[in-house]
Amino acid sequence: MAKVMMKGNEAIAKAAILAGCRYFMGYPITPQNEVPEYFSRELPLVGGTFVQAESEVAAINMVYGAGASGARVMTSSSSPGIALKQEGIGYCVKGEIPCVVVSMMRGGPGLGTIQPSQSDYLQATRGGSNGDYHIPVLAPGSVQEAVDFVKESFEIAQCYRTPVMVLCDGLIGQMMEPVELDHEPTKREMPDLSTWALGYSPKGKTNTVINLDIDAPNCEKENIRFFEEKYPAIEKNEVRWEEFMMDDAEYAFVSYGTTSRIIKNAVKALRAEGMKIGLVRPQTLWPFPQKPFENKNIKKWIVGEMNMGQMVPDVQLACGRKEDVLFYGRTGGMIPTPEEYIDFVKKELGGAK
Amino acid sequence: MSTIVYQKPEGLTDVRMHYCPGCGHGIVHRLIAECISELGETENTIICAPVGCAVFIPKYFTYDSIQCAHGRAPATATGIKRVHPDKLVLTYQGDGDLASIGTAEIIHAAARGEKFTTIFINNGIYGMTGGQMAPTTLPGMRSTTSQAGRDVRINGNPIRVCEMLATLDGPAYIERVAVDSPAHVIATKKAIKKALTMQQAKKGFTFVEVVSSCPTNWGLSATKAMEFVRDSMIPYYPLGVFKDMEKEGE
Amino acid sequence: MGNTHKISCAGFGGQGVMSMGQLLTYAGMLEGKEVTWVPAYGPEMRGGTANCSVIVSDEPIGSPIFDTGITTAVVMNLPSFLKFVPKVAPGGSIFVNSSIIEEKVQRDDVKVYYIPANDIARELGNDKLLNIIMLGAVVEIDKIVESESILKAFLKVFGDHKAKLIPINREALAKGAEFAKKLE
Amino acid sequence: MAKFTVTFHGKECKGCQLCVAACPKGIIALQMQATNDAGYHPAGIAEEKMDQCIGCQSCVRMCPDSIITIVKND
Repeated sequence: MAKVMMKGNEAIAKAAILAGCRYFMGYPITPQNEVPEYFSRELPLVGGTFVQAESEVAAINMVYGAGASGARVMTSSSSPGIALKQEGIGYCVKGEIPCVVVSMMRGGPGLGTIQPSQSDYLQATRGGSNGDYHIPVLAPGSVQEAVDFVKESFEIAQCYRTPVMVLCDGLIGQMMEPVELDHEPTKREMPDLSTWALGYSPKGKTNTVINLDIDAPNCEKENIRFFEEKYPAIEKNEVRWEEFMMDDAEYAFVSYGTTSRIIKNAVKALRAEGMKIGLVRPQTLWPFPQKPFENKNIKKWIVGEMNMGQMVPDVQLACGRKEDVLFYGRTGGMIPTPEEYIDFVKKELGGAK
Repeated sequence: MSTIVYQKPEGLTDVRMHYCPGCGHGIVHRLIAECISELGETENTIICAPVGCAVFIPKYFTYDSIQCAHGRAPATATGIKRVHPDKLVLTYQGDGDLASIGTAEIIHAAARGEKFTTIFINNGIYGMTGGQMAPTTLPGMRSTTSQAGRDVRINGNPIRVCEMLATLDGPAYIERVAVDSPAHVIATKKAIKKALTMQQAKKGFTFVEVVSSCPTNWGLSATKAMEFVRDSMIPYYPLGVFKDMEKEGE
Repeated sequence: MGNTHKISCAGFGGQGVMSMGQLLTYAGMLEGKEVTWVPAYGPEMRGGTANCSVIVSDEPIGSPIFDTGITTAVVMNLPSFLKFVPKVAPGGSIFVNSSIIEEKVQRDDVKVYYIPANDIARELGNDKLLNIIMLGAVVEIDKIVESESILKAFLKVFGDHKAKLIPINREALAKGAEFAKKLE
Repeated sequence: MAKFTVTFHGKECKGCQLCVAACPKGIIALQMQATNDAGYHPAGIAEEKMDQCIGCQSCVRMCPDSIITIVKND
């Protein structure tokens, strides 16, 4: 397929339809409005259904119902809206309902601002819902990757029967880039719908989606099953990251999404001045990649995000050296420039060594 | 020779319901099962359970079922019915679930004319959490959060859901019934069957409010509680059909 | 860093600055170049300046946004002029819509082209062509893409049903180019 | 033989007496001599009163636990 120019939000919606998504329920919020707009226009053309819900809360609970009915279903929102969806995401986790949630981050807290941000790293990876759980979180760094990751997300969601979040900063949604839409997601084993989905139970059998385990021992047993079986499998099979100019690196940035692109410019500029520096770019934020942080040649890790350092503890844990992790970021909808990172590195590390 | 005049309907499991003695939930559960059985939909039904006493619905019915977040059953049922337009889809909700935390969901599902059926149990109190004031608690009625009786100057007034939903164009059928007497139980069954039949015909949103009792949290015996339904609840929540698209069409 | 064009198109709503950026981006893609297009979005889009940032490059693009270091600035109204002129890199080009901007650029380290786009558009009989006229000047001077690629991109951005508008757009591109050439 | 046989599955009965109140003939009563596993005295109709049953089904309509079966003896 030839490349086409698409705005990130529209590319995400298109990728979802190509991945078999036929149901979308959402609520307007900037900067993701082109996602529901695209679905409202295109889903009916492929026999799908778009519902503009009365709230984000209702939207995620419609997703809960459609996902429980075995459909490929998606919702999208931005930061305050994702906060509202957290309850429903927790229900999808407990009920083991596959669905894809796109989070197009803007500055917070509260109503915050509508400009791009990454200040929902913790909301996504630590969960804003209650209870012990994880959901896979994919963080694309380009419109192309947003397309590819949305397609993968539907496979991951169905395979492990879990909500999957595609976490983007608002810029990914707003920018246009050339994309190829023919990415074939990795085929994964899917549990048969007859074993769990509403409306698919074989005659004489009943499929139920249970959320309340009044029996505490059983509730614990289920939690342990998630943590002993489901989550280790996801950690093993689904973790992704990119290493950029890391072969001989002595210093490394750690960054994802748009910030990682900005930092790539800084890496190239610093390399041109002779500094051996690279970038580790986690593509999944949960599971967080551990392997690249086993690199003992790295003297300092420099975390770069559009927030106040939400990923720092993950990097500290992964590299095991709290004192060697530095942070520079902008917040509240401000986008850092490559120059800011170059200056930060020169100030903190003295430039080329 | 002998013929069975009445026995427990198919659609209900053999699991003993956890409801308190004399609770109306059991009566309404049975009526739902009877109607669905008579309509030949036992193998074709999906029921959405609320948060509240009826949360264990999946144990009591043989239908596919899902436990919904508090108040969100109409949203979840929307998702299900959109995927399975030919299945019979029901939500079963109490007054805290439907008329308090889930007000937005029920109004908008009704306004969209979602083609499922909601059975709304109005007993004027939060049962499962132990007798707190509900949006439908009557003025002057005591609860654990209105211990001197509901004072409308402080707690506001109760909500009459049927009347409110009847202002919308989306619903195809809205009726309020009660289960305080055998005659009213017969009427309740008729209303549920009518709603489900209209769902089968894909007419639109169908809604049956059942005025029921909560003997335990009302502090009354089961029979006295039914008298309270008759003497106090029904005068405030008048029974009747509030919307019938088939009648309007005539 | 190879051949990388960092282009800012700015003006107010209705001047076609967003689509000007998209046409450049699409044309770049059709020529096999790396491209990105980022709008300034939000309240700024309603009143005040609207602008978009375009990169057309021979190598993979890292940051799709840039605050300074602009190689080509197209400014269509006074607020954009005031905002973007200081951000242009030394040696860069500034295309000023002189029909409505009376100010002159007070820098001697940049190339400046004053194009009376509204006037030329009026001569062509279609006020909407002013962004295409500016684009004609831009590609003539800065050689970001071929002007034929812009016309191919035109169909991609606006749809094949707009094919009847190709001749007039071709003319507008040529007029812009011609005017800019005279200024060199 | 009585015209109807009404069977109460006493094991499941919660003794709420809605059937007692509903019976137009007043023939249903809690069986005070019996106690089921849940601690309730189950409802029932004494054998000698069964022939008074008119098969009106009021009891089954009010029973929240679906424990009553009615058979018509022809």
